Amino acid sequence: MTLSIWGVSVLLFLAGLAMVVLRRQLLAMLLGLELMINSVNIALVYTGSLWADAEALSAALLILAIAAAEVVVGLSLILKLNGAGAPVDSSGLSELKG
Amino acid sequence: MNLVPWSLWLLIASPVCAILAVFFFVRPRKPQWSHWPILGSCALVCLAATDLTSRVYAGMVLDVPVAIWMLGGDWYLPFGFRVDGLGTAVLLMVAWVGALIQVYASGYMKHDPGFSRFVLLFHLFYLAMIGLLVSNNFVQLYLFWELVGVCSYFLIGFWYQKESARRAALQAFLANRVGDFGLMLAVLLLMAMTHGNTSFSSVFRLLPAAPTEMVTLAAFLVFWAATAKSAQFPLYFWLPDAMEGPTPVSALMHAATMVTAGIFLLVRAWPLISSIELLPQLIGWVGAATAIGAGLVACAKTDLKRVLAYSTVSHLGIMAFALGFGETAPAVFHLLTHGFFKAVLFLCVGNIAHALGKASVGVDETGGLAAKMPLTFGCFTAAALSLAGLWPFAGFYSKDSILDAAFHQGGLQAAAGVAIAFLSSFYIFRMLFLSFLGPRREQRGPGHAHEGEPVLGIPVFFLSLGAVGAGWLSGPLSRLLASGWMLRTGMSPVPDWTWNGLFASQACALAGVGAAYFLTTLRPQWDWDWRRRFPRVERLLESDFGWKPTVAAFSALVVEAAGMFSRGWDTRLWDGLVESTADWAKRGGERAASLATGQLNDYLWWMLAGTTGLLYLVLR
Amino acid sequence: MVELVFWFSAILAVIFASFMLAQSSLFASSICLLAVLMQAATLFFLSGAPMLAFVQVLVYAGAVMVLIVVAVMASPGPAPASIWSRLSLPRPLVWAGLILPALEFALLLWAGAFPGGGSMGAALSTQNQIGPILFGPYALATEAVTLLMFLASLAVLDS
Amino acid sequence: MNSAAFPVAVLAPHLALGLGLFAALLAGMGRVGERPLRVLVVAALGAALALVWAWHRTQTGGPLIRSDEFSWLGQLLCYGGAIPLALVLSGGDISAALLLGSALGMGLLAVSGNLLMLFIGLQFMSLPGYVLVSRQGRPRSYEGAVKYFFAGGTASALFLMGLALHYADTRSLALEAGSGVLSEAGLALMGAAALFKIGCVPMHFWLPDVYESSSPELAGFFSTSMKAAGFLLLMRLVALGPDSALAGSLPALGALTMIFGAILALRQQGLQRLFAYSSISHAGNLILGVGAWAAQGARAAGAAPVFFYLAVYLLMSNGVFQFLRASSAVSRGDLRGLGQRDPSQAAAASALLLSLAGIPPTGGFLAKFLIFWELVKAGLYGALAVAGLATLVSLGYYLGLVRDMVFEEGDRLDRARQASLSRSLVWVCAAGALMLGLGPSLVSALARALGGGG
Amino acid sequence: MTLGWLSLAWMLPALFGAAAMMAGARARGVALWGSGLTLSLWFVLGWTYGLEGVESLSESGPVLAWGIRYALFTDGLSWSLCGLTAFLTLLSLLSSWRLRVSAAYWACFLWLEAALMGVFLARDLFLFYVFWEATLIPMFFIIGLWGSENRRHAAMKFFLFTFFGSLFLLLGLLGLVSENHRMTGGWNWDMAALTGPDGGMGLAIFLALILGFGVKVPIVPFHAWLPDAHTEAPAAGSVMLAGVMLKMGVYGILRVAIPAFPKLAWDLLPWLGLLAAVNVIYGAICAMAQSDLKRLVAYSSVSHLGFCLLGVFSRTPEGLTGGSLQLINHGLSTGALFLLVGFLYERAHRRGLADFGDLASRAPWMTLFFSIAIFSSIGLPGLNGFVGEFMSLAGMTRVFAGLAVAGVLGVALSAAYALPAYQAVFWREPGPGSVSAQVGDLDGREKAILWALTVLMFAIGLYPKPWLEMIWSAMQGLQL
Repeated sequence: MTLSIWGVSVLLFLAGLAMVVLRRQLLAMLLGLELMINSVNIALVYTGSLWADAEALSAALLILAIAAAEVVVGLSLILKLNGAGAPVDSSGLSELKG
Repeated sequence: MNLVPWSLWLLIASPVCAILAVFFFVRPRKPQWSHWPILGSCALVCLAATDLTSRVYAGMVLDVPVAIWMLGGDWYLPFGFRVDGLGTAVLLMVAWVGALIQVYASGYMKHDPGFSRFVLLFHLFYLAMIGLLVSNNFVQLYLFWELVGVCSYFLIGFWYQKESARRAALQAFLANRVGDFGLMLAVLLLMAMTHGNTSFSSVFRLLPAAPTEMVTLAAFLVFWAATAKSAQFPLYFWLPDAMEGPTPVSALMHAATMVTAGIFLLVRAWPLISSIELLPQLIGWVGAATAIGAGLVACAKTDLKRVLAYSTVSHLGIMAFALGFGETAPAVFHLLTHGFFKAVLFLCVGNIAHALGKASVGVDETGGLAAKMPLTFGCFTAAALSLAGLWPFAGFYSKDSILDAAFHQGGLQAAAGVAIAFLSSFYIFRMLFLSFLGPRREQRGPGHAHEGEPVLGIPVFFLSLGAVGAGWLSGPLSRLLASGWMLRTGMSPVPDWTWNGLFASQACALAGVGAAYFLTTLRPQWDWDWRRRFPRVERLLESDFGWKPTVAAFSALVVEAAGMFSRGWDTRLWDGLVESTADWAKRGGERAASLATGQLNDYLWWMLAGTTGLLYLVLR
Repeated sequence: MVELVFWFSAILAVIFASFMLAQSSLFASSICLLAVLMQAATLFFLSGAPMLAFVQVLVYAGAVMVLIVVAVMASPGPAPASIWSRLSLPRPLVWAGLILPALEFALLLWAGAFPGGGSMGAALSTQNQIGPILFGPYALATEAVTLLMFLASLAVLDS
Repeated sequence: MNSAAFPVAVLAPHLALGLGLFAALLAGMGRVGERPLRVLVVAALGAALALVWAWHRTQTGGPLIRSDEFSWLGQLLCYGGAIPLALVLSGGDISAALLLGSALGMGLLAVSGNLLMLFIGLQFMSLPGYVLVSRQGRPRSYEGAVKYFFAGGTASALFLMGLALHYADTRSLALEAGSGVLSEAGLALMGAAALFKIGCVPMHFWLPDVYESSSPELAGFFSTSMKAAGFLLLMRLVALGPDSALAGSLPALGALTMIFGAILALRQQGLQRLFAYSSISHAGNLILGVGAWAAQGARAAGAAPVFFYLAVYLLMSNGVFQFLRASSAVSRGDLRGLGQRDPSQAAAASALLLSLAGIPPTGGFLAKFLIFWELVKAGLYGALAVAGLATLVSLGYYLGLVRDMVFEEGDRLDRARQASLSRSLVWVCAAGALMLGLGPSLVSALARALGGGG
Repeated sequence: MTLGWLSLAWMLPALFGAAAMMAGARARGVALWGSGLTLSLWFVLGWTYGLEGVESLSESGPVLAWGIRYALFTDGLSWSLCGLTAFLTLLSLLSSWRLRVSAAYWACFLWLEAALMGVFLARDLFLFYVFWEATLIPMFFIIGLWGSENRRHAAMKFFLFTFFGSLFLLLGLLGLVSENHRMTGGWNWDMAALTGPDGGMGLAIFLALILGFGVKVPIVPFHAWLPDAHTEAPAAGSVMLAGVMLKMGVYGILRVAIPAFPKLAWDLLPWLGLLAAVNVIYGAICAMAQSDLKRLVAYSSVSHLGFCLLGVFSRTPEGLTGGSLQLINHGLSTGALFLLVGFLYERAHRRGLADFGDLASRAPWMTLFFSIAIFSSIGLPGLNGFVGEFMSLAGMTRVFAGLAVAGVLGVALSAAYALPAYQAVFWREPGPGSVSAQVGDLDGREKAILWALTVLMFAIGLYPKPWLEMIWSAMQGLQL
């Protein structure tokens, strides 16, 4: 049982990572970011509940809130970027290099 | 300190004070008077030398350290004087000949713009030569040895505007420097072997205990240094070119005194040289070869000073030849007499050049000078007779003692002795007849030549007296040389002349004179014809049997190799190495920068790779 | 029975995650993400933290996904030629970069270091502690998170 | 709000910053000008510094709090690093609030004794950072901000995974050492996030782009305070497992970072990008310091060289970036002949550059010397050799800049120099860097404070 | 911590440097006062206290960190080198009297003097290293700001190369102190009390130290910076660079490397001696091929420093004392040569051998001083060059005769590069592009400077005993 929960959370984490690394659209990458954080939450909640440790659960709750905050910042940055110039994706963002 | 006689102090102090006085006081104000203090110091030096010689003749031998020159912990280097028979004998000749030549020079160089510089340098050389003769240890001898070399450099190159004078000066100094390489290494080896001693007495005392192959090397290196300074075979090439200097310089340095320093060193270090069994023979053979070779070349030279230069090389060869079979006293005796008559010959050539108003005189510009310049002709003839070794003159006594010993050795040495006797009389009388007797068709004749002013004449006259009378002093000389001689076996006295020795040497000498007379006056054009008929022989003699071109080629090779080495090795390799490390960093930067593509996904991929690496380390 | 539901939602979550990765349109991807988060909520519920599950649904379904959908709608422009990023590294290296961590985690899981045992449905009582903890020992953390969310909102303003 | 849960003494500086934040926002509503806002921010930071200095010995405990020597020294560094930015802050009340927020985040991270608190601190200091970068109004600031956001987001996700793994092993979120492979894996992941923050080589790619896109003074803030906070996080994690894989890999990573940063900086033409890579190189040096500290058992007193280096680097980096702002030079060409145009600035900048290069008698040398000294004591000779090589390469561009400024002929002295606060800040930092060089005794006092009294 | 006389010795020039920096137009006067006062301080201290008294002036403050403390001391060797520094600084400042330069020029020289004094007085290794590197900064600016054509490249190359060397020195010092700690348990940075480990680690540290000091000496493979730095530096700069800064390397070897590894230095003697001999020959050969006067003198310095090394590595009493005295001699003769070349450059802005000719008739005083300096540098007995060279060679012959042969060959070669150059500049008639017309003779100031150097050259050459005794007192510990 434990293996499967942690297995799922790891798989979801890696899916999120793949999303962030492989996808071109910034929003897709943001989704990937969200997925990574939530996958950790699953593992944390399960392990916490195993030892009846409420701290883990409250931590999971706070992490949820932090993830939300992060999405807000991410979305605002992406929208400002699109607003500023032609809508561009991650591969287009390469003026800063060398 | 108190046992040092006043004359020894005066000997050194007076030239030093004279030089400083002239440099600081006379030269800035009255350059044309700068020779008076110098001549005064010459007089004092002659006085001191004579007094020292009489003391040594009376039996006094002085070897006293005066001060500590260098000091390093328990290692120290003394500064001291050694006054013994050998030293004072040569000192006497050097002092008097030097003084007279400096009187002559103050007249000869009066109208030269660099007069005070000349007089100063000349007197500095005089001081250096005297210092060399009275020093009591190798390093001090090396000090004056080098100082003499430097003075000869500045004096040969005195008229530095002339390209030939500049090249001659540099050649002379570098040749001497090659010799000094040998002497310095020898001194270092001797010091290493005798754990820190340098004075002659202590070194010779401790020599038997030293490893033999090191002693042989040191002895050979001392001989190597002597060949450079006394113009023996391998390193003699600088002396003929040294004639570029003013005539008094050639007279004093390159005839009478400086070049004899090499022979003086060999005799001074005779206990070291004689302890190696093969070395004296080697010195003898080199001496013989030099004497004969130089004699031959002298016969073919046209410039008067070049003839005398090669004659000096030849006579130095004779002295070395004498040393070859252990005849140290005759060698020193010949050194003294040669000093006198060679100085006279040079000064006469100087007068001729002065009269003709030219720096150097060729054979075809003179001819028939006897009438115009009787005093010079008289002195020249006396010196020529002495050089040829004809009976009553000084040259006979010293040369005969050497030839006599050579004949006793028999075989090859005897043949060499005969050849030397014949050649030396031939080339000097050829020069005499060509320049003084009736102008020939090829010669332009004396022109308005006339006897120079008295200051040039008187020194020549006194010197010619020495050239004539010096021979009769062989008895007192051998007694003088015996006192303070370092070898236990004592110094064999100068053998007086034997009848059959007399006949043999006079025969050769007269044969030489006859041949010279025949070829110059009876066949006046001969001296010019044979050059046309035997061009190859002329080229051979002109190039000193091919030795001068080889030396020139060798020095050019060294300079070129240094240039190539420096450009190739130093600039390209080391600098190249340094510059390459700089652009190695730049190239590395280029490749690394290519990774920073600016793509966000690449960055994230790299982050992932980094984390995977860390995790791998955990799981390992 | 609880096992069955658990396995069902776990597999469903993974499937939806892979769909999300492969979808070309952003809208579809976000919907798949919502589905995965809902499965996560069910897993919370199964792990004995129903309140958390409820909060998860509330926060994500309610607020976050709405924001994202609006953002997706707001960003105009034709769908780009390919949804994959132009990685300048060679293809095999990229895949290795992704496969290797998976293997490493698999090794971790296989190593069995994880705390096992225990029934799926833990006592409900633990979730009652959340409140006192959040405002007890974790008070500083809660304060900090609220201030963080406030600061995040500043990002939206552009003066 | 019982006092146990909220140790007032420890959190006083954070309160001050929080109040400052809200005051700034209120002032913003009242259309207050730039200058009063700057004064407010500096006052808040100053108050926080004073409170840290005054009360750092009073309380240590608290549920999520662990306030030991590391935390008060860390706070001093973080708040100190923000002051130069505060003095020249532009961007109105929002930027002021964001700056104070970020500083508050660093403070939280410094005093946290709990993994969750670490995560919150990490996010708390990063989010305002992303927004600050986007608000610079420079041509590519949005691009920089987005890159920074996604890189930072991924790093914090990794940190979270590490946290979960560590929790799975130690059953508690407290900052204690775990024994199993899981806790070491957790440490590794959390360490990766910390290494990202300080710009260690494989995770450094974001740093030059962000520094180039942000304004010089902001880059100064990032390179000093943010880096100090990153190192504080790294040292907390390494303290958990001195012989863990993370601690073991530090010397290699540090050496790689140093040489990589130096070589890349050598070819840069843009000055901000050059100093970004130079800050990566210095980070490599610090990583070596932490590696040597870990190799010698990670005792508290042993961390003195790292803290001294951070302090000197704070002055040097802020000084250099303020110089870039004062001279508004963009590429290396702009500096050519500055020696003639503006001798005093050129002199101060040269002093700073020589200190960055690590030439005695500057502070930079003493800092680098202490790190080399630790490497020798820890026996890490390979890393020492690479560090030496990197210092030599770094000399190439530091001296290159000095050469461009001082040796090239510029046009005559231009009188019309706008006397700005940055110019004096450059002098203050240069003087500070040189003074620190003269006092090895400072270092021993630091060591005593760390190891002994506390 | 009470600051004694020795601290004043290096702080005085530093303070005057700062004053000169502020003095603006009057910087020249302030600088002269500063260097003059330092020289007189050196002389007064030496005179009133005598050598033993000066050694008792050593001072050491409290331990700052890990055994590092502010400690100064002096003995025969370091006191004579301090004298040389003060003397040459005064002369080089006097020689650049007419240059139109900014106040920074004078300040840099005084700071350079302060750093050099510090190097020769430092007892604590950390302090030694700080002063050692601090000398680089003023020299970097002197070459870079007031040098000739491609001064920038030369300054960069000089700094990078010497820094490369001092990195090795740093690693060596750190290794030495940590190994010493491992052996004795206590932190000790005192130069005199440090003994290195033996075995592989000891060898590594010794080689690092020799490399670190060798770059400064310079030992041949690491001399690439020297010709450029000397050619491009201003005249006064090259006097300081050749006159004093090259000596820091040999001083370091004498003071740090040999006392810490006495046995190892003896075992490695053949290799170290070989390095020195290569230095002598290599420098002479490269000098022969130079067409620029300054580069020629620079390469001759490489050859002369080779003699110092020969003497020092022989570890015999006469070798050590002779080698150390050669440091002073080389300072005087090369200082004089660089000053003369500087005066030539000041008048005609050219340094090539082909650019001059027949200066003997145009500038007799310059010819006199140049010939004395050139003959002192090729080791004419009676002048100071010979004393140092002969004692070094005497020392090395006793230990390893083969290397002494190379040394004596170097003496012979020195004439081969010096005299052709002398003739090209002073005797040869002016070539087509020559600028001899612009060269006037020396004026009073320049003559006074060169008289000071020439008198010293003769004094050491003819009666070196007092100097040798002073240096010997410092050499007791080093001999084998």
